[in-house]
Amino acid sequence: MSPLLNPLLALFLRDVRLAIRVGGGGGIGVLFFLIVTVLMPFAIGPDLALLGRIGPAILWLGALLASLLTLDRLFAADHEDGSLDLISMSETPLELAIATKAAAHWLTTGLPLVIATPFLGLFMNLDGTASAAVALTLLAGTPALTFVGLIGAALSVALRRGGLLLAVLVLPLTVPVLIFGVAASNAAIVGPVPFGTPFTILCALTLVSLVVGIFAAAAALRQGME
Amino acid sequence: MSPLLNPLLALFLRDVRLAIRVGGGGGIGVLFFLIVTVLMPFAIGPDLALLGRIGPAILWLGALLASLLTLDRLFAADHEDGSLDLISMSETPLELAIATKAAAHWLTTGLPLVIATPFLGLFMNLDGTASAAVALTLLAGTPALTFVGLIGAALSVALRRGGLLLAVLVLPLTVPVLIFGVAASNAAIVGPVPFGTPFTILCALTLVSLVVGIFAAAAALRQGME
Amino acid sequence: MALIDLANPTRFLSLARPTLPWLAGLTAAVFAVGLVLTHGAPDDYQQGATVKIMFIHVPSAWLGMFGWTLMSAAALGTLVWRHPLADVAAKAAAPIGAAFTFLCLVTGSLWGRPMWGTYWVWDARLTSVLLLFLMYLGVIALWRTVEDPSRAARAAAILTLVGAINLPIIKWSVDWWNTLHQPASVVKLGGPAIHPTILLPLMVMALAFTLLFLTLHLAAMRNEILRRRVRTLMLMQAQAAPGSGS
Amino acid sequence: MPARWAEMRLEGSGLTCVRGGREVFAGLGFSVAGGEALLVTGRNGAGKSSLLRMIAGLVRIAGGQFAVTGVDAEKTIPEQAHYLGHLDALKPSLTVAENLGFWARYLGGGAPPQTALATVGLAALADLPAAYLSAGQRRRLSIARLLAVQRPIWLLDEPTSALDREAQDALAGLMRQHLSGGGLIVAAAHGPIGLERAKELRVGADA
Amino acid sequence: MPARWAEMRLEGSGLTCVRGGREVFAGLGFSVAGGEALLVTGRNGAGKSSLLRMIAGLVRIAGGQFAVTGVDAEKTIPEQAHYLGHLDALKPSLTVAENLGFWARYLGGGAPPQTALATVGLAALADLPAAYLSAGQRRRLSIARLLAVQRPIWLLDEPTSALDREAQDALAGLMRQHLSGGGLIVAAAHGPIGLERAKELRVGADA
Ligand code: HEM
Ligand SMILES: Nc1ncnc2c1ncn2[C@@H]1O[C@H](COP(=O)(O)OP(=O)(O)OP(=O)(O)O)[C@@H](O)[C@H]1O
Ligand SMILES: Nc1ncnc2c1ncn2[C@@H]1O[C@H](COP(=O)(O)OP(=O)(O)OP(=O)(O)O)[C@@H](O)[C@H]1O
Ligand SMILES: [Mg+2]
Ligand SMILES: [Mg+2]
Repeated sequence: MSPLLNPLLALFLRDVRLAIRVGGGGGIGVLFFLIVTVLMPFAIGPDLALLGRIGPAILWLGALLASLLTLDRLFAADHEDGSLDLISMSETPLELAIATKAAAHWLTTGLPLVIATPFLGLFMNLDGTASAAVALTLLAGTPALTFVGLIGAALSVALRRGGLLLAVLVLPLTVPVLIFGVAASNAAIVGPVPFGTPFTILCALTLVSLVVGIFAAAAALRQGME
Repeated sequence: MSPLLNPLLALFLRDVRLAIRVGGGGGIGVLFFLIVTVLMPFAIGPDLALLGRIGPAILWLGALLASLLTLDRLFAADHEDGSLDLISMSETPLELAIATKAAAHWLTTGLPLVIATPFLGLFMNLDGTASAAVALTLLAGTPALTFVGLIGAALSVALRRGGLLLAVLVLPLTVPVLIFGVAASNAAIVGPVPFGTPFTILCALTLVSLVVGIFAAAAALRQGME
Repeated sequence: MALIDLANPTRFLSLARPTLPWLAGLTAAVFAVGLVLTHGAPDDYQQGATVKIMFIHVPSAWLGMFGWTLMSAAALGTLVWRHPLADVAAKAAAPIGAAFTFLCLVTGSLWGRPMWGTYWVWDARLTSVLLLFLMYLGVIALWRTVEDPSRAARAAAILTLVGAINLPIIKWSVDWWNTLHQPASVVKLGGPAIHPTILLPLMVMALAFTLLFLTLHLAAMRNEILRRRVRTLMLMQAQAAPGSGS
Repeated sequence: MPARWAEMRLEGSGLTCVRGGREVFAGLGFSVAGGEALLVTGRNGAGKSSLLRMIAGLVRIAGGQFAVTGVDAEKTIPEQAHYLGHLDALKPSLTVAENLGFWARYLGGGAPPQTALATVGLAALADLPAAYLSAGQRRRLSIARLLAVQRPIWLLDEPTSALDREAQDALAGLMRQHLSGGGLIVAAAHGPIGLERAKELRVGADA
Repeated sequence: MPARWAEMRLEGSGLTCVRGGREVFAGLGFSVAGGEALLVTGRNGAGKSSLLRMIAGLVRIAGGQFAVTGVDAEKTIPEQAHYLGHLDALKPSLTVAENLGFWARYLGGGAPPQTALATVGLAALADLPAAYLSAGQRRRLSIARLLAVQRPIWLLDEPTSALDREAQDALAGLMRQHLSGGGLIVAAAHGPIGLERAKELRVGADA
């Protein structure tokens, strides 16, 4: 195997393995998503029409919070046990290592959210098309959340502070993703805009956040290393 | 001063001081509340009538998340630096120490949420009465969130795992508080139930969670001490 | 702390000390002129005297945005040149920019009450200002939670630059969002081109606000430098004291 | 120093310690009287720290028991003991004086904190946030806690770590003073800690 | 061992280290050739660990510079160095073999991990999760990393800590072998670490 791919594959497999074994990763994220989404009807009341109308919004918000709040240990854990030191001493560029970790995080946290969405759609009184539309937009949009969240995760290493601070820093940055994600879902459900327009923008946002997220996170980690 | 009150006062002052100085405590909680509440309209859409209708629910959910997510370090910080060892070696009963810490947490996190509510009510298109009703129910209900959250905070010390796990453990327990909190607010705003009925139940829930939360947290801490 | 680190700030302090009173005086003078001109400006035939809110509202909106621009420039200084004064400039600008943004929000919603019948609508422009304000709060929280200023400076610089990229995206997405759901239900002023009787006082007030921003910023920078010196002295005291291991 | 400590005696018998599901030691016994010091030694992982934490009530007693006589019968052993472990129980954002003051008030202080700070040589740093302290200074602040609150039993886990020569001598002086006042000390250490006539308890059968 | 290391030389000159806004040391210089070991000594807080981390590229160089000659010119110093610090870079939920295997693959492994595990005496524990290891065993696993991936420069921060007598001797053997193969070692230590003819670099002017 190529001398660059082999280390990255090793890192990817390790992160996926850790997420599965520890159980703290993907599982907790989906559970949080589930609980937050199910809490909404309790708060809003059992008005099915209303729930159906704001269902996509609620699913997106839940996914947003679940993605960001599971991200805070992404680099912090590697920093605290010294792995980050060794990772930065290898020939593999830090940017690629970060992208690999992000991919593993998305696979173990983002993707389960997408898969859980159709089931949660039932609670929200969404029909098949609507659920599928939300799931599709989440499939396109959760990577953007992960990549934007990377910046916060890297900052929280530099700051030696995690948890809510990360969410507070990153949430305003995710507003565009949220807007176009919900807009695309609604476009597919009720119109009048064609689904394609906001969906294309959503995909473009994901690509932008991929680049910005990875480079900003690498910069933050390098700066934080002291 | 009485030999029991003096240590508790010292603990209370210390915790308040820490929350104010570090800035990571109360301030971040309110900021998170603010951001989560402001995010809702982005997801749901700028429909003022709809926002006004689900405004109390959104404010309650935001306060719920902000309370619980700031709680995870309540005992963990004291555990990690060894303070908890010394606290458990004093003559002051652990239950009283826990209650004192909860009071300090509520004062620095819960109360600011209550104070911020009327301002956020403006964004949610709530009128004066509605904002006041939500603030009042939060005043009565946030202590319940803190006390229920205590259990999660103590468990997260025992399990050496923080963050989202706490939220996942505790969120289901907070459902009754959420239901009656929103119900009381809505009763005050649109009726038809009189405000008093759900509000009384909310206060009762707070009292119950006070007792249950403190004793369960003390038990969890004792078990976790090994 | 190395002496080199203090060299630059020292020169800055010796420049700031004589400049500050003059700048403050100039600010007061321009404000006085501006207030007189504002008083002389005609009331709007539709809005009455409330139109005068504009003389505070518009300059504070501009300066709220100016604050982030300044912080972004300082962030480049921090990351690229590692200039200690850039850290200080960025940290000092954040609360001031946030204050002007807040002022814009407050005056805007006070104005909105008579104009639109409500304090707040989820209009595109208002919403993007609100997000700017929230991002200011995030940066301030970041500065406050981190003990070591140079560490905080670099983290805040990265966040500021990412925010600078994101702000236009927010603005544009919010435009799109709002027009999708609520086309043109929001009343906007603007209408006819602004009359010179209003434009002149507005410009003078904008100048006064800019001077106020600069005065506050200079003072805040000075305070921050002094605060860091106290911290350095404390650290040196700890190093020199018994039991420091030295 | 109060005379009531003179007749004190701390005993442990048949002690078993289980950590993480593994038995660390079993059937351990010891006895220390007021004015005496017990030095707990043994290889790494033998269970020295665990024994101290058992006395302090911080690790569950899997078997055996402790008994203390000659002191305030209403208080448990942990309530009469000082525990100085690897963690400092300091809050970085509080000043040195605030940190010590808190513990003095919480644990029911004796001597005024200022005196204790002066004794450990930190008087000049009283208003400095604890974040700025070096490892040795943090350790000194922990020792000040032993002085600010009077308790008859001192449980010290490697007390000389991070201390420089001079501070080690000062600590030895404080320990001797505590012993001559009738107090007792149980200390875990890998080497000598400056107490000449201490009994030794070896934990861990082999090595 | 590859012959290309024979002519290696690592030099540092005029090094200044600033941590947390304080200058830790300034104007430090040293030079080590392949086959040589440099022992960094000094009191607590003098900056020994900081110097090692500077070489490893983990702490910013506030002044001065490093130069390395005689090795692969395309790689930076950190990419040619092993750093063994206080942290083990182990994931508790992965097994011993998985932990070592990951680092071997990520850093571009040489010898098969099994051999390295056998050398440090952990072969029997290969399938145990790292969470169950004692401090000494964790340290041995870190040392196995030095063997599983071949790099010419070893940066060792108090390498003997947590090791028992026998493991210390084994480590000394490994270090001698590395030196005789033309590698170089920079080690920070408070006492002897079993290398007789090591140069010494004292950090911190006084004491
Ligand atoms: C909280 C609510 C409001 C916010 C956040 C807000 C924000 C802003 C901002 C950011 C600008 C500067 C735009 C630029 O120059 O690029 C601005 C300008 C202006 N605003 Fe507001 N505004 C608010 C409410 C209002 C209201 C209620 C009115 C009057 C009906 C108003 C009238 C104006 C006018 C006349 C200008 C200057 C014209 C221009 O340069 O476009 N604003 N506002
Ligand atoms: N928190 C814990 N959970 C589970 N096992 C533990 C824990 N702490 C220590 N142990 C185990 O208990 C045993 C005794 O540990 P202890 O810390 O008492 O040893 P020690 O004699 O103090 O060693 P040292 O000389 O390193 O200080 C060790 O085998 C260790 O692995
Ligand atoms: N992460 C850090 N941030 C700020 N200052 C630090 C940090 N780590 C260490 N220092 C400071 O840098 C100085 C040197 O620390 P270093 O760890 O290099 O010392 P050392 O010689 O390795 O000491 P020891 O013998 O205790 O290992 C100390 O004064 C310490 O307080
Ligand atoms: Mg020990
Ligand atoms: Mg060191």
